[in-house]
This record gives sequence, C-alpha cells and structure tokens, in this order.
Amino acid sequence: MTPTGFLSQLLQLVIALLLAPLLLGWVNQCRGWLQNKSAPPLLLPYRTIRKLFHKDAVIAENASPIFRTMPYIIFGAMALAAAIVPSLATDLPFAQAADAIALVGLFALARVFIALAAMDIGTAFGSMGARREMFVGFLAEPALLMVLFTASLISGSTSLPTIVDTLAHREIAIYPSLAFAGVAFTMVSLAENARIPIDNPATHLELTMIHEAMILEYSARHLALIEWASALKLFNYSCIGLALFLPFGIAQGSDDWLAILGATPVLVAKLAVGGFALALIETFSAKVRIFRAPEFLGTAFLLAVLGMLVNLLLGS
Amino acid sequence: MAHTIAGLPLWAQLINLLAAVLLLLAFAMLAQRRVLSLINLFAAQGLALACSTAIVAFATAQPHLYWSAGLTLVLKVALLPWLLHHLIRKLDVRWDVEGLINIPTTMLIGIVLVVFSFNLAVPISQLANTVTRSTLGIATASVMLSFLMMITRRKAIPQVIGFLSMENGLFFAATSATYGMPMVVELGIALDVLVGMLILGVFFFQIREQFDSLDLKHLEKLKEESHL
Amino acid sequence: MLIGSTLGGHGGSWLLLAPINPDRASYSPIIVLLVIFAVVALTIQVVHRQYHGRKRLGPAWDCGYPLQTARMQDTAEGFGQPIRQVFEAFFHVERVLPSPFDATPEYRMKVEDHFWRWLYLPVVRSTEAVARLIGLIQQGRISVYLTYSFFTLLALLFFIR
Amino acid sequence: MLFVLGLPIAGALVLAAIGHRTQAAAVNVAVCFATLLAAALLTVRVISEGPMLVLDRLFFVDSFNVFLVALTAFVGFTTAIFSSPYMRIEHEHGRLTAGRLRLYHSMFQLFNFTMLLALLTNNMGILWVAMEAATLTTVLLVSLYRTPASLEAAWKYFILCGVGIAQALFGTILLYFAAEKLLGAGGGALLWTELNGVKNQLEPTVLSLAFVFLLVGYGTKVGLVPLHNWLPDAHAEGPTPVSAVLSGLLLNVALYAVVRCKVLVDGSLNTSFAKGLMMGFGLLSVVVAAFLLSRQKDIKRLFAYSSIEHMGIITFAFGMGGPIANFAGLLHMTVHSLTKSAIFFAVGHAAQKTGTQLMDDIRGLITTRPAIGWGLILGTLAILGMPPFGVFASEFLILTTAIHDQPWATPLLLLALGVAFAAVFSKVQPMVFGETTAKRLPYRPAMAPVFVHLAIVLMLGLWIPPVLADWYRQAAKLIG
Repeated sequence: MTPTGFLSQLLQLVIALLLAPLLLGWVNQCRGWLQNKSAPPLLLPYRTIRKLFHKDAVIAENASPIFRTMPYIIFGAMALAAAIVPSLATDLPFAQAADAIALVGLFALARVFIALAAMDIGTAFGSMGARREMFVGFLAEPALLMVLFTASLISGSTSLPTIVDTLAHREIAIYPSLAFAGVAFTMVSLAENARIPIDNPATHLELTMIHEAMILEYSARHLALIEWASALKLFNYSCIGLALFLPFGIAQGSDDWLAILGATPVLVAKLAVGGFALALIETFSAKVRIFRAPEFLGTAFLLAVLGMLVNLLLGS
Repeated sequence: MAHTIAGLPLWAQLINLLAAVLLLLAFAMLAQRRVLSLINLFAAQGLALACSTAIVAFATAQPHLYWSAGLTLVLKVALLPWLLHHLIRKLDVRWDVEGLINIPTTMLIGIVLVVFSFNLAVPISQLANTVTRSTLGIATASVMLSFLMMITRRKAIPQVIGFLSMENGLFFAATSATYGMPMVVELGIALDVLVGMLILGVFFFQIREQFDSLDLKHLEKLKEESHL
Repeated sequence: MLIGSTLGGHGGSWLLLAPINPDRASYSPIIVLLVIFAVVALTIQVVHRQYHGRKRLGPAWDCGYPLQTARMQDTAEGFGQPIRQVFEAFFHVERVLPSPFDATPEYRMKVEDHFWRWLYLPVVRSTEAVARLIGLIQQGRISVYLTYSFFTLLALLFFIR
Repeated sequence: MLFVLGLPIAGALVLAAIGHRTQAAAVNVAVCFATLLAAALLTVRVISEGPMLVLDRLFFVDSFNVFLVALTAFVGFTTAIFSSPYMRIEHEHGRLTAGRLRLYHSMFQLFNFTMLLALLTNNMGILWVAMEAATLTTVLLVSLYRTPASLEAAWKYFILCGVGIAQALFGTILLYFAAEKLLGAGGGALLWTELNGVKNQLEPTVLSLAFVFLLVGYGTKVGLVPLHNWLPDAHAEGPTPVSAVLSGLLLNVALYAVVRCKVLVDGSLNTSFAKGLMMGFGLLSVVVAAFLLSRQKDIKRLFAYSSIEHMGIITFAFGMGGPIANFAGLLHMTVHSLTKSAIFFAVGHAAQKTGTQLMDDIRGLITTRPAIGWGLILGTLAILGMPPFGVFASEFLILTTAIHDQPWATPLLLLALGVAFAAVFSKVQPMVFGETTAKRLPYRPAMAPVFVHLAIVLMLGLWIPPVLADWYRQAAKLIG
C-alpha cells in the first residue's frame, strides 16, 4: 500500500461522501421539474443533514445499544463500499478487500443492522418495515448477484476493478448480455434504494412505506447519519452501475491522484445523466403494492439470467 | 479322481480307504435319528481320523503326528463321546433326533454337496505333491456334510456333534492332505476344541436350567420384530 | 494432499482470501472489519466533537400510538409472512383465520412443503419397507443363520470354480 | 514384547484366583494399565528400531499391527476403568454373583491376551487359535448374566462363530497346503512374513479357494452380512463392557486377519478377485445394516448394527485398496474402535441408571445425567461421521476414493450413510434431549474414558500425529 495509493483511496472516499447528498438533491430536483412542481433546492439534503446534526437526539426508553450504534455501522459499511467501488480510479488499495460478491454482502450487512434496529424498539411500524425490507432484499439480492455474474463472465473476474479495466480498455465491443444486465441492474437498484415503484422515499404513508417505517424512531444525529448513508447507498449503486455499463473516464491505477481529480468531472457528468434518468423513471411509474414486488424483482432476475444465457450463447 | 488307485503304496491306499470310511460315517450321521447312535458314529469317525493320522505319521516319519494321533484318540474317541454320553444321561435327553428336513431330502442334498466338493477339489488335488492328495476332496465333502447336518438339526446336542464332526473333517484335511500342520498349531487347535467342549457342557446345563429343554426352538426369541 | 492447501496461498498476502488469484476474486475480512470499525469510531468522534452528544430518553414514538405490550411484538411467523405469502404456491398451507366476531379468536396455520409430501414421505416409506424386508433376515432361528453362511460359502466356491 | 502378552495371561490367572474380592476390579485395571505400558514401550521401540521379529520369527511387529496393538491395549485399559464401577453396581443390583465377577475379570484378561496374540503372531495357525480362543472367552462373557436371552445370544454366537472359524481353519489348511511346497513342511510354511516373501509363487487356484474359506470364516467374526446374525444378539445381551470390547477390538482384529490374508491372495492372484469380494461384502454389510438400524428398539442392538455398518465401510475401503483407501481404512478402524467403545460406555451407564435398554424408555439424559447425555450425543455425532471428528475424515477419504475408483458404489454408500444417519440420530436425539420426568440420578458415572476416547477421535479428525500417519502410510503400502 503506497502512500499515494492510500491518498488516492482517501480522496475517492471523501469525494464520494461529499457528492452523495448532491446526487440525492439532483434527483429530487429533476423529479420536481418533471412533475411540474416547484423543485426543492439542489443543496437541500446538505442542509437537512446539518440541521439534524444540531438537534438533540430523542431515544426511546427501551432502546438497546444496537439501536444507537446502527446509524454509525451502516454509515461505516456504506463508506467502505464507497471506497471499494471504482467510481474514480480502478486500482485502489481497498478494492481488493472485497470483490463484487463481498460487496453485496456488505450491503446485506447494512440491511441486517437496519432491520435489527427497526425491531429493537418493538413497535409495530418498525417490525413491519423490517420484515418488508428483508422481503425485498431477499428478492433483490439474487437478481443483483446474477447481474454481477453476467458482468464478471465477460471479464472472468468478480473483482470490480478488473471488470472495469476489461470493459473500458478493450476495443469497443457491443455486449448484448450487458443490455439485459443493465436493465435488470436498474430495476434492482430502484428496489434496493427504496425508490418508486417499490417504495416511495417521499411519503410516510403507513401502509406502503418500507424504509421510512424502519427509521421512524430515529431523530437528530442518528437520523442524519442514516439519511447520509442512504444517499451514499444510492451513490454507490449508481457508481456500480456506471462502472459496469459506462466504464469510461475512470482513472487507471491509483498512483496519480491528479488523475482522480480529473476523473471527478466525468463522474459528476455521468451521475447527472443517471440521476435525471432515475427521476424520469420515477415520474413515469407508479408505486406498486408490496406483493407486486416479487413480480418486479422476478423480472429483474429473469433479465439477469437471460443476460447470462445470452453471454454464454454468443460468447463474450 | 484322475489317477489310478493300484499304483499307490499300501499306506496311501489305506488312507484312501479311511477317507472313504470318514465320508460314509458323515453320511451315516446325516441320516441318523437317534442321538446315542450319533455319538457312537462320531466316536467311530474320530477313530478313523486317529488311524489315518497314525498311518501318515508312520509313512512320512513325522513323530509329531503320533502325538496328534494320540491326542485325537484320547480326545475324540474317548473323552468327548464319554462327555456327551454323560451329559445325555445327566440331562435325560435320550429322545430321537428330529430333523427340520426329512432324511431322504437331506441325503439327496448331501450327494449334490459331495459331487460339488469333489469337483472343487480336483484342480487343487492335481497340484499337490502328496500321494494322498485325493483326500482333500473327501475332507471338503465331509466338512460340507457336517455343515448340512448342523443346519438340519433342531436340538442342541446333535448340532454340537455336527460341529465336532466338522472339525474332524478339517483335521483330516490337515493331516492327510498336507501331512500335518506344525505342532504348535495342532496343539492349539486341540486345546481349543477341548475348552470349547467344556464350555458347551456348562452351557447345556444352563440352557436346560433356563428352558427345561435342549430344543433350539426356545432359542429363537432374539430377532427383528415383524411389526414396527 | 490429504488435507488440501489453505486458502490464500496464491501469491496474495495472508490478509487476502483469494481462492484463485486476487484478479479473479478476493475478500479480506480483516480489512473490511477494520475499516468499518475505523469509520464508525471516527464518525462517532467527529459527530460528537463537531456538534454535541446530547440525548433525551422518552417513550417510543410509534407514529403516536401509545399502547404497547409485549404481546404486540413481531413473531418469527409474522416476520416471515411476506415471503410465505409470495411462495404460497410452492407450499401446502392450511390456515384457519378468526373472523372479527369470534368470541375466542383462533389462528392456526400449518405449512407443509410439497417436497415433504411428494419426495420425503415416499422416501421414508420406502426406506421403512426396505428395512422391514431386510429385517426378515434376522429372524431368530439358528439353522437359518447357518444356512446363510452355508449358501454364502457355496456361492463363493461356485463363483471361483 | 513378551510383556505385552505375558501380562494379560498372568492377570487372568491372578484374577481367577482372587477374582471375587473387592480389589479384583482394581487389579484388573492395574494389569490393563501394565499391558498398556508394555504396549507403549513396544510402540516406542518400533518407532526407534522399525519392524521386528522375535522368538524365532514366531511374533512380529510391523507398521500394520503396532498401532492396533497400542489401540487394543488402550481400549482394554479404558474398558477396565469403565467396567470397574459398572460391574460393581451390577453386583450390588444382584445381577451378578461373586463367582461370575471372578469369571468376568479373568475372562476379560484372557480375551485381551487372545486379541494381542492374534495381532502379534506371525503364524497364521496361531492367529486362528487366538481367534478361536477369543470366541470361547467372549462366549462366556456374553452369557455372563445367565438370563434366557443372554444364553440364547451366546449359543448363537458360539455356533455361528464356531462354524465360521472352522471354515477359517480350512482356509488356513489350504494356505499351508499351498505354502508347504515352496517353504517346506514345518513351522515356516505358516509364517506370514515367509508367506509374504513368496506370495508371487503361491498357487493361485488354491489361494483363491483358501481366501473364500478365510473370508467367510473371519468374515463371520467381522460381522459381514450375511454372516453377521450373531453380532447384534451378542452385543445386546452381554454386559456392556463386553459389548464395548467386542465392537472396539474383536471386530477389528478379525478384520485384521482378513486383510493379512488378502495381502497374500493379491500377491498370488494378481487379479481383483479378493478386492471384488471384499468390496461386495463390505457394501452389502453397509447397506443392510443401515436399513436395519431404523428398526431397532434396543439401544445396544442399534449400535451393534452400526458396528456392522462401519465394519462394512472398512472392508470396502480395504477392498478398494490403494494408498488412500487403505490409509482411510486404517484410520477408520482406529476412530471407529475408539468412538464405538466410548458410545457403549455412555450407553452402559445410561442403561444401568434407567434400568432398561429400550430406547423408548430412556429420555432426557441431558437433564438427568448431563455427562452421560453429552457423552452419548457427541459419540453419536462422531460415529455418524460429523466433522470435525475423525470418523468424518476417514469416511470422507473413503467416499472420495470411491467416487474416483468405484463410481458405481458411491450412491449406495451415500444412501446407506444417509439412512444410517437418519435412523441413529432420530433415535438418540430424544434419548438425550427428550422430555423426562425422571429425577437426577445419584450415581457418579465413570465418564473419563468416554471423553478421553472422544477427544482422541476429535484430535484424529483435526490432526494426525506424524508417527501415526507414517504408520498408516506404510501399512497402506503393505496392504497394497
């Protein structure tokens, strides 16, 4: 682990932490525009987080330490994921600590903790949210893994940097399998990030909420961390998607940290487009009933498997 | 048997004769219904065995086979039959022996077994360099016949006699076909037979004490139950 | 050869769990653990320094629903309910639901998977049948046992002849 | 080496003289301990000096039998420890008179002697004599209670094994018949080392015939199906220490005899004749025993059938041959013997304390007697081949070799192992964890042997000492 490598690693992490709420704000703003509402300001998420940090935390009397440490843990898990995902540079020191499969495991870890914390107080909403969250995760994870397998079949590796290297620096080829995988990945990301059509981040409607139901009991700095972690999660998923399907402009190697700074505008541009697409999807679709989720995610799974089959059939 | 009898020395002819006697006695035991006659037949078989062992000892000049012959004489002609007679008197079990299969069928099976044994022994006999090699087939046959007898008998004592007569056949194979095993082994075998017999004697009393009979049908309790 | 080589023996450091080589797939539990711990510790420090660590304890909010008893806790059955409902087609479910007017409401459910009925039960039954058949050989009579031995011998002798 | 053999026989005489007194059990343990020490010394000598022949080649030690000698002495010792309180309680309950106790102790030593003799002798004839003597001593041990059932079991044991062993004698005679031409008449022609030297020249026809008789003969003692019928009865009706040594030692030694014969036959025939026979018998035993397991009600019968199953596995392994399968077979012999005797110790205590051997009547051992409960459940898991116990390692090796060498046999083996697992576990689990109304029982069981055995089995599953592994490897090469 060279000092420059470490520095680059740190740089990517800091950029990810800073950019994440921006992406969330951008998506919300786009959605506002598309739906003909007065759009919330771009920097609203930063202000929300800052405001929450200043407040006094209110915690239920029967909360256990799990409840209080959970925000930090999921924040830590998401930060680590942000360090691993090759959003700006490929050959970062931490990248080898977890390949794509381990990364899915990392997300699952965060999910388990958030579900545990939701059930910790013992309220009806928390439990309901937890059970729904696990339900969605249970359906989404196989599909996500299938997507990753499809991508890794092309490069013969489950390590994200290797995948990116292979895809970005080979002669340009059209992989039909990646088209299937891309659609599937988008669907999974929507589900995992509590977006429409599986969940609606903007409401607290009792019967439909999933993510919000789990964090009802949180306030102040804890809630701030959770919000930030959610934004990071969205950022991570977007970066995985970009790395898999639009792997251009990512700096190669970790020695030159200036290259990382150079890669940042490219990333921001790609994220802007991606965020807009996300808002577009959310505008044109409607929230489905929770028991429609299997159909939605089943389709994603099917597409991913199809992509894999296509890949096996046509060769890469 | 592929070779002619006339070309053999007298002692070898004698052994062949005794072998035939042994086989005949085995058949007789298979057919015998009365337990006392069975013991007498067993004693006669022992005598034939002792004689043949002595003849082999004489012919091949192996002194340890005299020991073996003497041991057989004492053990199988005198001691064991006496023990069995004593047991029968003490236990008062003079009844006739009932077989599980009727005698003619048993005899038929016996004939088949003898043919099979001879057939089995032919290729081996031809390899041997002892003149009395053909006796191996007879020994095999008498072992098989004794086995059959053990299967078909219902009472404990005839079964044991079958067991002992099987040992006779084995001894015969050891002494006649191979001119005797090493002495250590023979002593060990004799000791085992004797001890086994004593244990059996003790056993008979206990079985009788527990079941009031020596009929083996009382000894059929330990089995898999037919219902689960 | 008997025990097999350990994982991570392929060029990587002991930190790394790489079955084939780090370019193909890798996982380092120690780094993952340490980094998460570091970030958690750092975040706690920073948050508490930068802002404050004030907190108040109060009753659970629960969307303003005040009554809570231990009986309202989620059960394992409730927790698995969505998954069960989705996969209902794959199971054999018998459910008795109470109506709102029952004086003594009763809820009972029995979930059996089809594998149990169509795969395991036949296996169990056939195993039992085979066991019953094989049990017949152990039927207690010594002559029969001797016959087994006898025929084994004869068959083998016949076989080698 | 002579101490190894001399001590048990001296012990037998001493115990026959003083057997009914209270210190007899202690003397029994002491003699076993001395035997173990002698065996350990012998082992050390073999480690430092390699294989040896003594007393005019009458006895010999090589890598194949040295660990079996150590194992036999060890299991004999632990069984003596176990039997000391066990038999005392049986005596106090009035199931045994003082005279029987004397008989038990002296026969136990005599049995130990015959086992060691069978292992150490170089002479196939003496091997036979030792096996026969082992039968006779154990017949007395099995019928120790003099109940109708135990008499019946002993009678069947005696007759079936007597007949079997007679066939083994016939096989030995045939062996001599074949060897005498090459080695000359007299003692030399039955010495295994000599036979092994000339095995290529032995007459194949005679040897194949001899092997059939030897296999059927010693196979009866091993408990190979369909010659096994005496085994469950004898195990179930004898006193528990006897069941432990029957399963732990006698079966092993009988199998040892079969394998010694197989080496000669393989050398002579150069075909897969012996291999095929042993695999066939082994597989048949495994399958039949596995299915019979599910029908058992008596706990000792259950584990007796489990012994048949495991002997089948070992026979199959030796039948397959090759360095790995033989290695696994030897390892399995060791761990099975240790585990099974440990189980019988636990079962013995359980049955003694609850006063029944019926599994339906034994419940909740974990609450009434935690040590016994744990011993039984751990032993059961070990014998069923759960990792990390040694049985898993050996079964794993056997199965993988089978997949490679004899793919057709693997499904049968797996089926049998699965059925056996289901049968045994479903019966033992409620015995250990089931609901019970019984109160905690007052006796202190002698559980040290159980846990020592299981600890060794566990160790062998995780790490085989290099010396032992080396022996296994050498012996595996010897067996071929």
